[in-house]
Amino acid sequence: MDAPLLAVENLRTYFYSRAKRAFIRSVDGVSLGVMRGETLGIVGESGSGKSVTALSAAGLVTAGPGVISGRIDLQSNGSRRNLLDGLENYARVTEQDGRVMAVEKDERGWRRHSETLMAGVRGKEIAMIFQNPRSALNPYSTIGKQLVETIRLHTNFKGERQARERAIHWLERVRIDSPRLRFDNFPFGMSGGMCQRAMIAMALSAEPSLLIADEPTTGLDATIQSTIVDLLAQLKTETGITTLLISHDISVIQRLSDRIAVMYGGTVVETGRAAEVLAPEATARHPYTAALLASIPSAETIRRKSYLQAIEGEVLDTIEVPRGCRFYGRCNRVTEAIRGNCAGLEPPLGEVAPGHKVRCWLYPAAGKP
Amino acid sequence: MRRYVQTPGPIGQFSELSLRQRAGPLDLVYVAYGLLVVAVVVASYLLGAFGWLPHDPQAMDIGLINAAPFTSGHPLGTDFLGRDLQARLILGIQAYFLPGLLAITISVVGGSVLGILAGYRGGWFDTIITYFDNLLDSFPRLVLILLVIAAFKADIYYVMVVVGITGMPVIANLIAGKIAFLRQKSFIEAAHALGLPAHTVILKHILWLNCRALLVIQATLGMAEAILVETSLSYLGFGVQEPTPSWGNMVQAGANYFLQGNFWPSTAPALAILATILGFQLLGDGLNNLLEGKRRK
Amino acid sequence: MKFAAIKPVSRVLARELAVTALLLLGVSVVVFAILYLAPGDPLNVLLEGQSPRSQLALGMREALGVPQTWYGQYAAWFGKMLQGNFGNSIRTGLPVLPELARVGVYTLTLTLGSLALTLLIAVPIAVHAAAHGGTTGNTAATLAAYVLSAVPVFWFGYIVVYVFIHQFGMFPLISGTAAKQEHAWLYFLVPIFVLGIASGTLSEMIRHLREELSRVLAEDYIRTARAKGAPVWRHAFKEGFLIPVTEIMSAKIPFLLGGAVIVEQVFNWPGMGRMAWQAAQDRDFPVIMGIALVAAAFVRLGNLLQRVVFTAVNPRASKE
Amino acid sequence: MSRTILEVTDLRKDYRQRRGLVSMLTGQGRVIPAVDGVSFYLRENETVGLVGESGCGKTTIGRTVLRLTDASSGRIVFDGRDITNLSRAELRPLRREMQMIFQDLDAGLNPEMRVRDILREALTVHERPSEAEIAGRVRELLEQVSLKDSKLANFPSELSGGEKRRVGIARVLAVRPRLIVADEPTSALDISIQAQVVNLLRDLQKHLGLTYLFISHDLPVVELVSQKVAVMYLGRIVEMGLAENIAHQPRHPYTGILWASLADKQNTEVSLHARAGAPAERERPTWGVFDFEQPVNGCRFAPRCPLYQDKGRPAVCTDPASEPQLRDVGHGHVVACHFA
Repeated sequence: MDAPLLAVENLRTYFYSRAKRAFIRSVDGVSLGVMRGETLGIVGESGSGKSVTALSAAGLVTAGPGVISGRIDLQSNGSRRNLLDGLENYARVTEQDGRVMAVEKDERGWRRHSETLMAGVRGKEIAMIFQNPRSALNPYSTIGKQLVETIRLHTNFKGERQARERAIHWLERVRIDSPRLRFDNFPFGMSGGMCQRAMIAMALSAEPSLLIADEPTTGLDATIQSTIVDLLAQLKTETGITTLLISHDISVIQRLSDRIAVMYGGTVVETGRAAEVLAPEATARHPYTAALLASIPSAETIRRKSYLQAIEGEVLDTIEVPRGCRFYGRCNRVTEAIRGNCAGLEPPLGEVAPGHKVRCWLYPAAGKP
Repeated sequence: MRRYVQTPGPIGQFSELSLRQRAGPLDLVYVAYGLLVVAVVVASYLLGAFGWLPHDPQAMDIGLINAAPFTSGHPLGTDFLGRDLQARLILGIQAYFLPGLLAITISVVGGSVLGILAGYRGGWFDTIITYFDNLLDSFPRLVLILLVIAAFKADIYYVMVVVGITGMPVIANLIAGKIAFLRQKSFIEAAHALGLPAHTVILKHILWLNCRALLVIQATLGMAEAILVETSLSYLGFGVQEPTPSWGNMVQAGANYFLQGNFWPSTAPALAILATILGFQLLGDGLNNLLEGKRRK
Repeated sequence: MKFAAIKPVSRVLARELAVTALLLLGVSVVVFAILYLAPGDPLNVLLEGQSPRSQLALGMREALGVPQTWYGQYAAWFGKMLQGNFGNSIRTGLPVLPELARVGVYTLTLTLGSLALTLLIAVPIAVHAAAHGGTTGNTAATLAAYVLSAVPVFWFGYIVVYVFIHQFGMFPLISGTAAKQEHAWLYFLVPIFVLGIASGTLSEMIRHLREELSRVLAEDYIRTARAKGAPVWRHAFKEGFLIPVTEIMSAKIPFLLGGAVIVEQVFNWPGMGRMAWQAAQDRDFPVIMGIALVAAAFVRLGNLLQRVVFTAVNPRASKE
Repeated sequence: MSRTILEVTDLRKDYRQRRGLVSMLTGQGRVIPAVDGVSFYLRENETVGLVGESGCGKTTIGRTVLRLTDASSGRIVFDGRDITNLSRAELRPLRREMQMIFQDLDAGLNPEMRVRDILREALTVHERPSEAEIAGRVRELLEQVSLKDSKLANFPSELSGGEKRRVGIARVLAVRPRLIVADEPTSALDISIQAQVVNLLRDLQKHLGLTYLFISHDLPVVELVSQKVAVMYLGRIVEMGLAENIAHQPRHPYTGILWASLADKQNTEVSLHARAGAPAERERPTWGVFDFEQPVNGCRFAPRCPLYQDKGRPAVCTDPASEPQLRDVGHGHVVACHFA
């Protein structure tokens, strides 16, 4: 098997909350791999750490007190580079009982080093699209200018006219009607769906190896969401671009992903092939994944007008992480046999079928990671 | 290198955190200094009002003119006529204290009314009040005051009415902004839907619960403005006249001796102005960061 | 599409011009109201060039056809002003408007010069603070700006004057007549320096610029710029720098004009501020009235320029 | 069949866009018909779902029927009483009967008030209960929305999204309403919390006999909770009927598109093939909201309508004189389309 294009290993991203004087463990030991040509979908609720994982990979977490550790390996042009290489030299973390107690950080050095690591990667190798496309595009610049800027920065189309033609080509690829007119439009006055198309065009125009799509449909109307999902699906077959897709919307993830990672409380609780993880009749499945799927009204639920199977309790806040399984407090499938483990010991991510891993004590295989 | 520390023990709720933990370290220094200044000003005002002064502020000690601070009997020295500076500085507060209160009362009351009309009623009111604000902002305040002085008379209360009125737009805008924020959060509509009468919504929910911090802050900043205007005017000779002391006319009167090298008689009131205005401004900004800043995130 | 986008901009500019005219009309009403309400009948002095009413004067007024109602008086007064007749100074007897034009240049130099100086100090501090957060250096600079802003400008002027006399042996108090002396430029620069440093606008300017730039740097589209590897400054410039700078410049003009009254007094600078002071002393209301109107016009002009920049830069402005 | 609690007839709500002094004085300005002639009714203890894209006017309907904003024309009858032109004072006692759950989680939760005070205020708006009664009612409300006692001392900013929503519902229940307009009650919440809230709302309906006007763009949820569903497009109801009929046998092409877009996202193969080779999609800048430059000529859905294209652009669809009206196609199912 090939080495993955992007390999994330034991990624931890902590933020410091000034208000609470505590560290928020947004991402807490995540390992993932994205193979060349595939789409990996990360699904989870707010606070699960899915977006922060993506931002960490794109080197966009340089905010003051953020700390990142672990490895993010990017395979590009035959060589492999760790996007977090040497960053740990700029921060000293004091831990106690596995908890971060204090961080000393040379913020300027960190930022400078991070910029050096990401130079030539961000935008070029890794391109990104965001949620709320209308605010993600620069409102003071035309769509065309923003595209041309990207193209001239990252591709061989350096000339003004060449870049312009290329930009219009990309606007056509994302099926914006009358691209030559849209070229001179400001994002203001364009619909959300149109802005997201422009955003996608801008990301792809750099011809990146990896596209990170962070909640690409959030904040759009239902009918527009489906056209954007269509477009992404179509571009995927046309260009074969490797994608890391982040969404809270299971249907979007289901539609676009080859493989899926389900995140909860800063960790991956289940990962595997999309068809397997989300299959209606799946037997081996993390209780959280199961409950999440049951939260959405199914045809059956609607027909019988029965109650939804809600997950009790609140989404985990990642400041105080429980000692055992993170989902233990809300889990409805704890058996007496495993209760001790669930409460006191975090389960490892164990393989229950080839390529399908679950972080749960219910599955004996999980004991042997 | 910067250090971030997790609070030991269980992590508390936001409300359980002390004020000290919420604030930036400088804000507390600002506020502490500001409160100290306010206390000193109020105490000095009372001393002056009741005539409890360390010296007769008009008594001239010809043998001891331009005395340096810490001269026996005159802890802050004397001026060019041998008058005790400490007593005159304390008495100088009379010149701006009550007029300043008048000015901030006018701007707080007027600003609140305009702000509520603009934000709560909206529509016509909003447009008209915007124009009114722009109109007031067109005049340099000091020029408008000089116009009033020329047309009427050099009376500090006339001046403070002008200061009060020209201070209204800022407060009106802040309150209208606050209301717009609450409206955007469907807050006002929800109160109506519940059946709360309009006056409860305006007085209790908007003004008292959500705007009180803002009004205190603006009143504090308004006092700094009033002091600035009063001292400037008495410096220009339109305020309190010699021999009654005001910080502004003290600077002016001492200025002639200043150029001969006798700094103190004009520097002492100047430092008093500096320390006081700085105090009110830092108090306002510090409170703003403490009370309003927390809502930003 | 491009063509369609140009038309609304001109419409917005026309609107701004109309608003400016309307506000100037309002300014004249405010000034008129003050004069109308003032004791001693100053309006009549303006309208007919004679002093307080007596039976005789009333009769004469009728004969001269001077209007009695307030709106008639306003119309007459305003009509005269439109013809450039602001009346004559009571003290000197000279027509006000040419006098104002003569001294206005000095005030303009002083105000704009000090505005430039304040910006020169405020911008680096604000940009550094916004980009790097609160470092020791820029915290100290911000604190220093607070202190400077609270310094009474008249006293600060004396300090500077003192330093000049004792360090350079110069007496920069007669700047207007000093043009032929050595280091004439210094006589010009000292008052500008004093007003720029200590007018009380410095700390507000720093705060406004820092807050706006920080806000913009946290916007989604700046994150997009970083994600695509583009220089952040190129994207933050318009909203994070150009607009707030013009905004604060326009907002601070009235404060600087007010400060000019004092600084001109300290330095004997022959500008409008000093003239205003003199006029207030003498209750020379034709002059002070003229100054108030000219100053307000200046403020509105600054505001108009700011709106022009804003409209030109912000594609949304022309559509709203 | 239970009695009608709310009946809305030919409701219109125009927003007049006035900006600046000039348009204010001349009284000119654009008129935006946010709601353009809508009629429907609610029976006691039933739920009617109102669906449509953002900007279609569904929230405006909710606000207008509660008289939070005045209708431009039309009639609103609540429990047999015409409330269209009641004054504010006359409306106040009626507020206990009809309430609204707002989309914004913070609505009604004054950031400076503790949960206890928020509930106390709601309990004392319309009556003067004793302290003991208040305490009892607060406990009851907390139980109804399953919220812990310990939350009473919290400020809204200290609550999670789900808790805020529960407090907001408790606040509304405090006045014992009969009709609740629920405006996107779950859209600001996480999926797992959404299910909790949907269950809670259905529970409350069962136990308290509530009537809901359920406004949402979340189609499966609407289908689950509603007996009847109305589909809105640009200020008009284009189709209305029993929930299962609307979902599974839509007659209006727009309803079809709405439901298909949901299926689209989930179903990989079908739509990919269906869409492959489709022409560059035409997406208008003012997609789904009222467009001033394009006055309504005939059917307002025609510019987006696949049926219009398939039928070779029949003239009747764009004839200004024949805007399609709602007509009954059986079983109380009404559709506004020439070809339904």
